[in-house]
Amino acid sequence: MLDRRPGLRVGLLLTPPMLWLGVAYLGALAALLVTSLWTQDDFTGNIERIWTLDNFRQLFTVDVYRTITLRTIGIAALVTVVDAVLAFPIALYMAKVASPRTQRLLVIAVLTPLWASYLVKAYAWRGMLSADGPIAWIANPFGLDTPGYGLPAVIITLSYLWLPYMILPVYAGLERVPDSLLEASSDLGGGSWTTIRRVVLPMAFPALVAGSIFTFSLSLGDYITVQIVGGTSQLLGNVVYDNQGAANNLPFAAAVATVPIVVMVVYLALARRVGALEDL
Amino acid sequence: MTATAISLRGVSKHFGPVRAVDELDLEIADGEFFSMLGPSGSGKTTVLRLIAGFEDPTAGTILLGEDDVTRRPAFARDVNTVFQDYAIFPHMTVLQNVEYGLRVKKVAKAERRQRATEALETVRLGGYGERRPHQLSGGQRQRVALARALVNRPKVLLLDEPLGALDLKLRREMQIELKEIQREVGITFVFVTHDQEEALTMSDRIAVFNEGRIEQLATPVELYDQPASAFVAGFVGTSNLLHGEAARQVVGEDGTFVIRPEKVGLGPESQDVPADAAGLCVAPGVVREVVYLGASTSTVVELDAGPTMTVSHPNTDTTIDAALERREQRVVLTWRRDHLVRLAEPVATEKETA
Amino acid sequence: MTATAISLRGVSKHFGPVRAVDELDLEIADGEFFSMLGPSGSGKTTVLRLIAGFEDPTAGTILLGEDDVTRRPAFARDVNTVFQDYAIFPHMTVLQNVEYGLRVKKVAKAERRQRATEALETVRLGGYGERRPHQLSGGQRQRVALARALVNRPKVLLLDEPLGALDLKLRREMQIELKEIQREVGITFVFVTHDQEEALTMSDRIAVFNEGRIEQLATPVELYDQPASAFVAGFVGTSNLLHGEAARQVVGEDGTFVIRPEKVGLGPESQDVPADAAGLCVAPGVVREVVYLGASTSTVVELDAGPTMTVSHPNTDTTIDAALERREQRVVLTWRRDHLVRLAEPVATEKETA
Amino acid sequence: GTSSGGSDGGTKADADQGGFTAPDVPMQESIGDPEGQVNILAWPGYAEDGSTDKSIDWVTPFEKESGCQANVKYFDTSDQAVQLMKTGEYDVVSASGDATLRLIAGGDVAPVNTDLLTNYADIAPFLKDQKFNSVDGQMYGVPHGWGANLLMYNKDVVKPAPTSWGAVFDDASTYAGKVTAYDSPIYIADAALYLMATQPDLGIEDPYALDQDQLAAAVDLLKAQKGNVSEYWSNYLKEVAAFKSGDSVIGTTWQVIASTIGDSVAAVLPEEGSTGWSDTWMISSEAKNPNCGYLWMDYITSPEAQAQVAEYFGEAPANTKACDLTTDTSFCDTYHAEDSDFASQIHYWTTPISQCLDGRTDTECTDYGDWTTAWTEIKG
Amino acid sequence: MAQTKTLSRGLRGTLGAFTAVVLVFIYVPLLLVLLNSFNTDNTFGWPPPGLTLHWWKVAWESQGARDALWTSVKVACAATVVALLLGTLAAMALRRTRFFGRNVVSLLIILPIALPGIVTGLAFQNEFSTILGIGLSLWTVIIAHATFCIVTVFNNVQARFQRLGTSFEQASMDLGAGRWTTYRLVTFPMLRSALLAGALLSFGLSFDEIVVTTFTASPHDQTLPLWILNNLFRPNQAPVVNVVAAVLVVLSAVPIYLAQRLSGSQAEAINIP
Ligand SMILES: Nc1ncnc2c1ncn2[C@@H]1O[C@H](COP(=O)(O)OP(=O)(O)OP(=O)(O)O)[C@@H](O)[C@H]1O
Ligand SMILES: Nc1ncnc2c1ncn2[C@@H]1O[C@H](COP(=O)(O)OP(=O)(O)OP(=O)(O)O)[C@@H](O)[C@H]1O
Ligand SMILES: [Mg+2]
Ligand SMILES: [Mg+2]
Repeated sequence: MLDRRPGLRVGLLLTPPMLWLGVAYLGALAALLVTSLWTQDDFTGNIERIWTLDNFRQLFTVDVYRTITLRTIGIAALVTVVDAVLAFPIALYMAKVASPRTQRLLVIAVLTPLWASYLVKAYAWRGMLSADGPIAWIANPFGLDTPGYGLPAVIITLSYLWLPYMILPVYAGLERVPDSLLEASSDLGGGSWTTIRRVVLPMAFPALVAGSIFTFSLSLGDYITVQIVGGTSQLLGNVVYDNQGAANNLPFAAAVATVPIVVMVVYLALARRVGALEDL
Repeated sequence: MTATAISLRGVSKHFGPVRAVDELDLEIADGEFFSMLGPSGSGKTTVLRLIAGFEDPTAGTILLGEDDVTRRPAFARDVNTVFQDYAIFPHMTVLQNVEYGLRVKKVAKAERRQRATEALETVRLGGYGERRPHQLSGGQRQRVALARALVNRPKVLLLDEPLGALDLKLRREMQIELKEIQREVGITFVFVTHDQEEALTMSDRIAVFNEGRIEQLATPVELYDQPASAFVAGFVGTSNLLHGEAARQVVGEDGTFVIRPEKVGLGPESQDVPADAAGLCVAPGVVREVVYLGASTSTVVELDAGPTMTVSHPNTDTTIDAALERREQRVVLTWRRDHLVRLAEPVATEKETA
Repeated sequence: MTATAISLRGVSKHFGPVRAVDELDLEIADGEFFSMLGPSGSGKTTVLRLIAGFEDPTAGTILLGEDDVTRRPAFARDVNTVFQDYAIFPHMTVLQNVEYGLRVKKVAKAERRQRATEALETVRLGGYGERRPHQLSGGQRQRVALARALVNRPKVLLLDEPLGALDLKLRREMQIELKEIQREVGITFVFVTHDQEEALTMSDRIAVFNEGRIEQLATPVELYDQPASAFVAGFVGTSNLLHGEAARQVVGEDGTFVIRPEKVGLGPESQDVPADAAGLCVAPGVVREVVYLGASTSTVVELDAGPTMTVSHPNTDTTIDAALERREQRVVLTWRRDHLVRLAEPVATEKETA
Repeated sequence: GTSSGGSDGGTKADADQGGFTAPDVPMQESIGDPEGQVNILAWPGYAEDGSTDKSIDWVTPFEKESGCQANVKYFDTSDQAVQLMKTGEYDVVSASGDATLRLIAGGDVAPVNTDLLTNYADIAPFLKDQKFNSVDGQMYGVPHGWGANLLMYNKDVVKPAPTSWGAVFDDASTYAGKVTAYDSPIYIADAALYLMATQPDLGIEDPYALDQDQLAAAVDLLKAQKGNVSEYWSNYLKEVAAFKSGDSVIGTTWQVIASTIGDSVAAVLPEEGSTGWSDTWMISSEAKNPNCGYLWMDYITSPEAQAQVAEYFGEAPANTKACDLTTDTSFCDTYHAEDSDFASQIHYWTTPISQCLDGRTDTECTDYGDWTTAWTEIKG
Repeated sequence: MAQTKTLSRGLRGTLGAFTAVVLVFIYVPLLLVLLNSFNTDNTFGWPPPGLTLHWWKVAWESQGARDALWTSVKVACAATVVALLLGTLAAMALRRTRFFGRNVVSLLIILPIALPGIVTGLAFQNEFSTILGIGLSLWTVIIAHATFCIVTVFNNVQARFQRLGTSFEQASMDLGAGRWTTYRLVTFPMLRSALLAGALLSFGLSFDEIVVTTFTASPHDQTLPLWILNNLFRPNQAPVVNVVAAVLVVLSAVPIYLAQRLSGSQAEAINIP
């Protein structure tokens, strides 16, 4: 009877994941948003269930939050662009140039760093970027210097950390582009660059957007890397963390947390329009 | 038509142990409609891809006109391809697909729009410019691929089974259309097909491929009437093969002979045939099967001499019922001796008689 | 052959606005070789999928034998399908593929191995059992699909263009093979094709589909000789259509008429024809095109009365050169009045004359 | 209960002692049978069980001795500690002064019955009954250890040796881009401390009691400093690495960091005095394992444990008897463990609240929330 | 597949060189980690003053690291199993249906990975301890991890379904196999490599997760990243952490390699996220 009632079957299949995500996860998010409308005793850190928009008022009126939000979005965007620029040629090489054997090795090579701890990698970059680190060591003889700790370091480190999350979807996306399309372009007189610009890139674009969801969202919420290599800078994640983990102001933290939520929901909505969600 | 459009000289292409193309020599004349016919895996597509520049030959030289293009990339060769799997760009509209070649050649927008629209009309897709490829049927996609290639007015157009997915009616129409287009634009067509009738209908010359080599290269008439081998005889049209003892008995000579079904007459046994007179061959037998083909009827006769022969007659006067009545009856087959084709090579192990 | 294998009663299938199948009534007899012929998108595959149980009809009832199976899932119907895209399981060997149906029916290992091996031999893939599907050519895959279905000895076998990807030679061989298999096992074949010759050759009865409906359901001979509509006449074989003014001039009557190319005689203008005598139609014209088809030659003649007509003659005696010489010359066409088929409906907007 | 106030029942009260009345939380009267386990919330290094380094282990002896299995969770900042204590998952916590009052006021911790702790008597007197660990003379915990936020500099680079916090504030530009500072709102107190000495007309009495204007002055000072700061440090490793590599040459530090880096740096107590921390073991008001909790508090303040912790962590032990047990005999001297003069120059971290901790009643002070916001603005 | 002649020789060379450079960029920091695990000094420094095996010995003897590793493996396995189950179910449900909520469902599945970990962690912690009042435990970590792992399985399975179409299952049912038999003999084997890829990524995501874990772990439970976090801030432990990280990198190549091997054709196998 399941065969005759597709609706029922879909319902049965969908119930467990939807219970899990809809109730456990969405419920948690909803509770968080509700919390953002409460207030908190600054001293004891106890939440007082008084409805108020004060948190949002503060968020929107104090300049520094706007600055931080824009900076964070800017960094996330930059990291995404850097990763896209780095990932696309590699993915293209893997999907369309490398022999099957090399392809296999490259996939391993790209996946492996994911297993090294995030923290360790961030600290490794701290070492790399240090005034007496390898980068300075190599750059100094050429009259150059390490970028030091600060926003450039944050961008470098985040790009490094999330690069595999960009390479893999783009690679998968390029694999799905039939060779005959490249050949058709070439056949019609398109040189390598034209083919890449007019055929490969547009077709890989959803995959790039899919990858960017990872790089963008991971950067948007990061607060640890900034602490490690960010010098004096702070991002939205730090504000959330400082207010929750540190200042213990859960309602305000929740209010700040709505910013990345809104940004990501908008981002996802845009991504969906280019069909990227299917490609993730 | 004297100039040469394409020359392959000693071209081979090996994929690991597979010799997809094996020391091929081929000259295709300017403006010619050239077909490549052959069973699946015989290397037709590979030859096309070598000409287009998608594969590097393992050995040999490829010339387009006078130019050695062996090492030249695909985009620098003045040939266009209609792909076996269409290869329509899914992210562009039909019009954008057709415009693509002009666009990368920096043709002005107005002109390329106009030429693309014309090309679409040529392939009867006038109003389809704004559609997306996924909104088209298989046949329509193939026609888009055709328009996309034609719009560039290349010296040579390579077509890899462009009509394979169409139904017979549409295919026939497209055959005529293609042929007309080719005459109009006067460009060289290199056409891959595994449909012999298609090849016979359309081509100036046909190369029959087998295992990476050309078995015979000839005009349609030559190919059909004078097949060079049993393989060609069997692949191009239906053919009856006589050899060994059967040949001795029926033809009266040693050797391997081919006779086409439509050249064989069929009469009742009672009929009086002037045996061996007037250069006629005569062979009695029993009708085993009668197949109605609409325009014609095929009759399969088991000869007393051993082999079965297929005889074909147009359904002009005889009704199919009369033909069916002959089933399991004894008949006499007759054909003119000069319609027999003697094959050079022995038939070896092949058992093709159908 | 009196029992009914499959009945469709008022079956419709709509995909959104598309009426893929439109109120279809159909009875297919036990042991029959039943073909569905029609252009792309006319609903053939959909009917097959309805019978197999992959689609639920929007309306109507489907019976297998006496049983109403409308709501029964695919696996509980005693039919097997050879899919248009083969659907060979890529993760199993050829043998495992063929064994699959027996395996899920819990047939003992030894028996199923034996039956699978036999089935593979039937489709001439004796030594291929251990191969993986990706090591096979298109034609071989189709034969695996056939063996996989046949091995279950179903009451009904549904075949969706099973020979579509094969070259003509192999296709002809497989046609004969299929027909033989069908006779041997005596099961009902429901065969989808868009190749009219294939349908005519193999079928007991043929349904011609157009836009989700059956235009004509008849035996091959009826279909060819007595097409019910211009659509059928045009789709099954080449046909010449005469209507309106041309019909009045040539036939001498109002109405729409069809005459098949092979029924038309062609002679020089000088030839003296007893006009209208002995039930003959006569029409003078100019030869516009001569197409060599190997076994026959098609001549396209533009009648003085207006329309063009295609005439087909077997290449029995005439050489092709003689035929080619006729190009652009005046000729006279003649045919027997009783070979003319008068169509019931008017031709409406259709312009099919090819 | 012995809770001191209570009649007015509010969480905010008179400013003269800690600024508030603690909620009424009962105090434990005796230690019963151990529950078999205890959940400990500690600064990293306060409760080592040998899992990181086999030789560093004072938890295992406790487990053997008491029969309580110790589950340890570490936190990075006081704020996190407060946050985690609110979950009620933990029995005891090593709270710094900037957390203690918040925990007390929030009713998250219970008063500690010091009579039940055998080692309490040996704790340095200057650590007992402080503003940050007691309310109305009722101890809410047992002191664990303390330290100062010293001024550290790279001896090769920074010359002459600085003696004032001015080196990282008004004179910070001398070492622009090589200055470091602690990454927490509480660092505002360091600026306030400096202003207290250099700009008396601001009227800062207590670096943790700043009114709007005083806070604004501190914020300005810190904003000016930021231009010269290479990075804010929040953990041990970061600062050690930064000084070793030369990314930072001067800034606030802990003694342990200076000792780890070695001779290339020096750590001094500047003339203005310094901020500092004093950690207190407190017990949760919702402790599920109160008996083991008391056993732990007693154990961890024993001379043996104190010596090990102090040396491993790098701070002055609260139990002065520990000084005889350290492997490095000069340890207590280095850390000024018994030096009450030194200790008196330290303004221990405590949480700023709106009632001014310095006793002013004519104005509202800025609370920790304001400081957090201010800190966010300073970092920009 | 691969090695298309369409791209010019020069471009192919350039792409290869670029790939090599980026691989260097990827691996140099990891080599630095490895090198520092032999560093006599206990902080990152360049060049290292001397080399020693001391940290490897300490790491080898570190019960805490071993326990944390085991905890992480448990969490990652459990989260992966849940993700496999829920992700596959969701992919199967959305496969052929075009019902109105389809987009909502796929958005919901993507949301946990798309929202920053700090939001997810905060939300879960708030839910578990404040709203539901259930204590934090390994289970809460697993629940949180599984939530953001579902998407990896879901996407892989969905992509595979899309590529396969439905005809294989129809062929199976046509040959008399019921739904379950079809799943067992046809669907599952053809999904296997997609599931494997999804599981691998899911395992990796969970294994290295720190933010959400920080918020949802109870004091008894220390996953490896938490252990690393704690130890990085502790005197003399940074080099030990480097050892652990180096070992992890090397060990991780094994499951990835095996996964690719097992899945047979590698073109099929690695449709990672
Ligand atoms: N890229 C390749 N790698 C390995 N073998 C190949 C490749 N391309 C073609 N082949 C092999 O070369 C031979 C010729 O293939 P080709 O595609 O030219 O045949 P074809 O005549 O076009 O057949 P069809 O009619 O089926 O299209 C076949 O045996 C095929 O398996
Ligand atoms: N799943 C589907 N969803 C929407 N439309 C469909 C679907 N399946 C078939 N159709 C439409 O139904 C019509 C009939 O399709 P069907 O596949 O039965 O044609 P067909 O006769 O088998 O054609 P072909 O010869 O090309 O295989 C077509 O217009 C097709 O686009
Ligand atoms: Mg081919
Ligand atoms: Mg179909």
